[in-house]
Amino acid sequence: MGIEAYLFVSVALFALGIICIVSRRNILYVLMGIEMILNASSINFAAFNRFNGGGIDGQMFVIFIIILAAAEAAVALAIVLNVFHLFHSVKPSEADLLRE
Amino acid sequence: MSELNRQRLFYTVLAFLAFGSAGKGLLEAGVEGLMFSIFASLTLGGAAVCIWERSVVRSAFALMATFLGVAGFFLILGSDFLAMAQVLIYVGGVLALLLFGVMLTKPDLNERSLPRIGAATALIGGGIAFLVSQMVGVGVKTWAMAETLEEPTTKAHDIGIAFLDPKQYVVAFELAAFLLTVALVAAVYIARRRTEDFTPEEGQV
Amino acid sequence: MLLLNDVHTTGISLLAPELILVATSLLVLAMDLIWKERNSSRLGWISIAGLGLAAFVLLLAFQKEPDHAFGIVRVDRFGNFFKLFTCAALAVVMFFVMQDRRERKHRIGEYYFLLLGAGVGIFFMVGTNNLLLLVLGLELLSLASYALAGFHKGEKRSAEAAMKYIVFGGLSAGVMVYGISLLYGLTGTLDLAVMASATGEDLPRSLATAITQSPGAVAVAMVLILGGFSYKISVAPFHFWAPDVYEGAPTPVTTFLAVASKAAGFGALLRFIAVLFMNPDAAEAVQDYGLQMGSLIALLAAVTMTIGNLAALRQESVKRMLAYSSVAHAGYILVGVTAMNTEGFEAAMFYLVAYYLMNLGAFGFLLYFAGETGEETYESLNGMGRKSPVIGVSMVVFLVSLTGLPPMVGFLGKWKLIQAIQGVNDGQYLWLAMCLVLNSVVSLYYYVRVAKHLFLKEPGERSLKPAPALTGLLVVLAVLNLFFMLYANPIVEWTNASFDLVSSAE
Amino acid sequence: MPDPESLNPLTIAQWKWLLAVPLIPLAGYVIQIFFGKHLPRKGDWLMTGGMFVVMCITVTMFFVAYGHTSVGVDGHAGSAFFAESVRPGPEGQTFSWDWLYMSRAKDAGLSLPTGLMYDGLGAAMLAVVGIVSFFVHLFSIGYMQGDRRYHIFFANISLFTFAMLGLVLSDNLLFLFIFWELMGLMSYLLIGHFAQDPTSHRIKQAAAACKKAFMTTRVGDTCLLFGMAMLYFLIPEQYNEYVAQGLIEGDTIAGSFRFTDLWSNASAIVEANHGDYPLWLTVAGLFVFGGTVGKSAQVPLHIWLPDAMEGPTPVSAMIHAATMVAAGVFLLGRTFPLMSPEALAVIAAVGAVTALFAATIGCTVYDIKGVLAYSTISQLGFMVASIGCGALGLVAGLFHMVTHAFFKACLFLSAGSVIHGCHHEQDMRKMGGLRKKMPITFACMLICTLAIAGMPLFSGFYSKDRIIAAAFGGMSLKFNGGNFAASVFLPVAACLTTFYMFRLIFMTFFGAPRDHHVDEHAHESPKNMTISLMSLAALGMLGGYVWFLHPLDLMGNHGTWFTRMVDWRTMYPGVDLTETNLKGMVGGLAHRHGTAADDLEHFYHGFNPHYTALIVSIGVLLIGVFVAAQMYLRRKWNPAKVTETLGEAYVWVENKYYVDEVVDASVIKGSKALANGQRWFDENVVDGVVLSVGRIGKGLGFLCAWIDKHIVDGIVNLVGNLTQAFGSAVRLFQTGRIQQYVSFAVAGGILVAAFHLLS
Repeated sequence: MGIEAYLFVSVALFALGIICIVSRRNILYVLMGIEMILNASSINFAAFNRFNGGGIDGQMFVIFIIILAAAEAAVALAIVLNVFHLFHSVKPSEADLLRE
Repeated sequence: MSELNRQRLFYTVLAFLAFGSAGKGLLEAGVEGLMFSIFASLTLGGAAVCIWERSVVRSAFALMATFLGVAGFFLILGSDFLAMAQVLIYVGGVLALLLFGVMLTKPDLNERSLPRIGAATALIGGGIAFLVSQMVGVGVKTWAMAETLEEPTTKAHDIGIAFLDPKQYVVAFELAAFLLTVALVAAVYIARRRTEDFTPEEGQV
Repeated sequence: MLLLNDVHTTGISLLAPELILVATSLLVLAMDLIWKERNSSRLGWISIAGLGLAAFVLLLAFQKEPDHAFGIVRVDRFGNFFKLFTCAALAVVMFFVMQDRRERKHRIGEYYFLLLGAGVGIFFMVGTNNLLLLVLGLELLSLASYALAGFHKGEKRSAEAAMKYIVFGGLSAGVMVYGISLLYGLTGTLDLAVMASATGEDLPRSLATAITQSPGAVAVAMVLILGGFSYKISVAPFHFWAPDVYEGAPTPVTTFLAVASKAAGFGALLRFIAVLFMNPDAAEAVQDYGLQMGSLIALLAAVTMTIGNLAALRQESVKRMLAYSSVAHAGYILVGVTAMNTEGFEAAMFYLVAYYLMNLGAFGFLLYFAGETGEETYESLNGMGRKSPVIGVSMVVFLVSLTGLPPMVGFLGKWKLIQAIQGVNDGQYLWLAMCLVLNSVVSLYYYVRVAKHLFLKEPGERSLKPAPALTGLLVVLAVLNLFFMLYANPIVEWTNASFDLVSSAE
Repeated sequence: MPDPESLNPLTIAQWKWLLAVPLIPLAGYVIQIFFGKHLPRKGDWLMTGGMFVVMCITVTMFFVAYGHTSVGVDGHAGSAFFAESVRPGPEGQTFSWDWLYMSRAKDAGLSLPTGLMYDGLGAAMLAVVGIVSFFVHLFSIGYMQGDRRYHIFFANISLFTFAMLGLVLSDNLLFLFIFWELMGLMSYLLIGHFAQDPTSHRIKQAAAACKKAFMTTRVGDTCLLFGMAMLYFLIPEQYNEYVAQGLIEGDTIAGSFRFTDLWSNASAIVEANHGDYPLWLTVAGLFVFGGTVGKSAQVPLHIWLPDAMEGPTPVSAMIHAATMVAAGVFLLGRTFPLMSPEALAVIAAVGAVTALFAATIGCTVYDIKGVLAYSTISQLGFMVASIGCGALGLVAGLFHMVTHAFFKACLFLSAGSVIHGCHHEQDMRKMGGLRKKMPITFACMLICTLAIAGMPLFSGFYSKDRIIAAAFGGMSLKFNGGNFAASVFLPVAACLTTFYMFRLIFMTFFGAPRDHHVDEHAHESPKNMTISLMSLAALGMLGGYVWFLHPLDLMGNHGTWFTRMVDWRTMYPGVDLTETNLKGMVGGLAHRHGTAADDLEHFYHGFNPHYTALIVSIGVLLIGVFVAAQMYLRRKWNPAKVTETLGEAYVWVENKYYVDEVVDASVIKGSKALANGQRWFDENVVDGVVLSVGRIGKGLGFLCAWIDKHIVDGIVNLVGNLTQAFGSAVRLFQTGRIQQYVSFAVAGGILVAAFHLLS
């Protein structure tokens, strides 16, 4: 399989992630979409690492992406719980005090 | 078409696509192709189901399929350590965290998601398709990379050395540690509930 | 391998400022657990002392030649500039925290810890050519900022701000990482300097080859990475979060986001562009591509400043007005980036310093009045200038400076930007200079409005409590605004000396 | 032209000490203005301590500079001291900074470099300012005790000192002007000190006085600004023209404010012009002198200075001794090579008239500070007239500026001590017999009175003697109005000086107490005040000639410390004064002895005006003391009868020659009349024309109005509405819903990418 196949998968995953963020009316889906995007770039890194003749940079980046995703998920979830506690809703569109 | 029928149709199409691509992969590139097709189907199918599903819990489990599919990619790309980390941290950690979120919040059961998904897919999909056409280069070998690959040489051992080698990633490693500390403190601070943090009128509206 | 050999000792000494910040932050966290107090400034002073120590070490290291530490950290005067800037901004922000009565009811230790953590992130973000470390630093900054924006966790607006920030920030981080993955795929390295090196030995491909062979992929990667930076510096069309988050976040945090975080974003962006595209030895294709990026950035700059100013016109909340104005200022600074030459980048850095002086003052003013009146609208300022003339006059100084009128340093900043842009490519960007001037005229309207409410409206019943320390800081900032207009050379020389990315790129 | 080696004899460390001199009071000001109220003792110790440091530095640096000089043989110039921080020194050391430059390259575009200049004159002046300022600060601690705006007073007086120190150290005219203006502003604030104090009973007078001082000196400042502009633009123009003509060798030059550039360029122009000053240079010089007229209170802009007595007495001491008025004379010292002989004649005339004019008024005033104020104007007239008399007088005038600073500061502080002791009574007619109650004040005041009167061995003698000698010398060299006025008026003014000063002494300290109430309360001032008095009195006595330098040379024939440091032959490096400035002065003599300088030397030695001057000055001293004693001490001559004898003349003098009234009637009333006339013209002539034109244009107007209303307004409104509408449209995107933001951002990102890909 050539690199284009992997690229296709990663781009598709990237697009799905953005669609997920934009379309679902639940803040948790936004978090899931972000995970998808990060996974898409993970695929890229791993694939490019392999196809560019080995080395270690790409793999290292993937590991750090995983760490970042975990950290971000933790903070995001705390914030989401706080918002839910205050607004009694998981809809991002309900929290629109700040606008215009 | 009823909601149920639409869902059935969606899953049927997905399954068809998955089997089709798997078969095509087997025909074109042998076992590796088959593996690739399976993992691609798992990844993209999981993501599609995740977006499509009404229930948050099911979506979260569909996302697990995506994560596992990506882990599979890591495997066939020769990065077994990555695959392991992906399964452990993503599936075991991040997804569990998301599930906690699902359980701690009250999902909105009246969400009608289909029309919005359709519109968003059409718009964003169109835009991204344009970008991809530019990026991958239709008909031109813009990437010019090897078609067949040698055996991967990097092992988990090398990754461990790279983490601690003062000429490679030790700073990034330590910074990641500090980042996790900050994230932990931040998450704990935000999530910790104490009565004195909330004046009565602010907390209850 | 873990013994303290030469690599470790020199590396550690080069990383001393970062280590000092980390140590200070951990000390603050520990002391907070031990003291468990709320109404004390002790932790704040510890933090400021740590920042001062770091700044001192940075000042000592200013004359040193650029160097690498631990392979991926780059220690040079450019990074030094932004690190010093960060120290100064953080110190003022912490001072604001100590001054703001509304912060007192919250546990304050985490506040300083998160600010210092964000500072560490900025230090690594502006001090590396390695994209991995850049992303890590950026994420550290972002994570701390998310929590800071939602620091008033019992308040709806603060919580909402944090949510919006993390959604937008997470998306942007993902987008940027994706772009970086493409760039990595195209060149096979994560190091910007290696990527840009003309020969491109030891690489699958150099940037020049990538640009000629797959221009589409490079363009997409660049746009995605630029998107990540644009979010950080709130450039259109990635600015939508900024007004909401700025308004909802606690005022000291808003100050931090508007000044330190934005400057850090600019620091990383300037380094990214300068190292990749402005190396005089770079291949022609790379330099041409840099100019093409310049025209893209010009468009972004024009759109950003216009949107920021026009939206600021119709705000009722001073804080929100300042938020939009900070968006507009990001557009102004981008003008310097557009020039794609040394002079333009130095002008942008100069403008950042001016921006520091005037924006910190404006936010300090807001902090004072919002703390006194509990409101942030124009109406709440009515006649306050007459009741508190020193602060009122200082605010007028900041407003004049923000508008970019003489005799304040803001004028000099805009002047330098226009001077840098007017000669580029035979006046290709004259329209941008015009746009900048027109936007300044528009901005006059809403800045003057603050002064009008302060001095020309009848004052209400409310009396003001004096805040001598804050007043002193504002007066010092106002005097500096004037002073650096009259005697700008220290800053000019500092910025000129600090921009050492192009000449010394190995 | 001295060799470049000697141009920068100071080390970098010494330059830094010099830079600290103005910065210490500035830092003190900043601290004081913000935190002074909260400091213990309201911060007076801080400012005074700072000034003490400044004094130490200036005096130390003075001796460093003094050590670089040596005395010449037979009155010829020895080696001079001149240092300029911008000029590279022997090791290539510089200590300078560019005040303003805009582009990346320092040389391109607008560049205004500045640096420090420290020469003999600057060293002397800096030390004087440092010393006097410190003692005034020290004195103020006692004198201003209990003032409501105590801390503000200290802050302001510190900034005032800063301005003067900066002015002395400036190496270019522009910075001198900046500090000059700053000093004007500070004098405004300080003279009006009591105007801000609601409990003061002299609010209105103080407010009027500070306004008057500010506005009057502003006239002079405007002149100075004109002069600066002329020098900046015309000197390079003329110079480059001469270069083009081959009259001057070398490169063309650009405009500059630096003194060294101004001197050498101007003298090169004069040399190329066969030793004649071009007319524009004379005009420029007179404009610059206009600044001096305002700042140094020369006729007719002297009117602000007597009113400035409304300020607190320490401020008066500062203004009259070391800072404000001295700045004008200092400016003349700095710009002397630019002054043509014609301009010098005007300067001499103005100075001489001022000296006599103010001295006569001083005889009639009863306010103790008023006498001193007019005496200051008179002494300034001496200095200016002396500088107007040419090169020898230049040094004498500057010397007098230095000695005068000491004894006038002491006199003012003594007067302040008297006023303080008498519970703020200023009228001399209510004093008397204070000698025993205030012995220290009396002794100090007597010493300084002797100094100002020109008693031999007191400092004033050495400078005043030289001034009169210079006037005589200039007169016999070349007759012109200025020299004539100087040589006639100055001795008379000196005589009157003695008279009114002793009148002050006799009325205040001798005789029987006149006012019971005042006498009862009179007491000696506290220690910190008397220490200042005694120190300054000592300097007033010894400052002119420090005996230990040449113990047996009481006449100062081998040069005093000042003439050793400041010599007209060497004080302007790059300028050969003998060939430029002096040629016009000795023109009539046609160089009998070689150069003009030789003529001058020969003439002075042949004529030796010193002895004449010595006899004259001792003579006038004795006359003045005798008359004063007869009238006010021994009461042989009744002052009232004298007044009656003088008749109308006395009334004129008593009313200060009606200058204030004249100014009021001419300038102020004139402006009003002019305004009225213009109004009449406006109402009757212009309106008539306008009306008729208007009627014709009315029809046209309707058309225009229609266009305006329907088209122009439409466009303006459209633009405004569009802006607002666009603003609203921008706000429309800010829906508050985060997912919509993300959508917009993604859409925008795709557009950006498309633009980038397709462009």
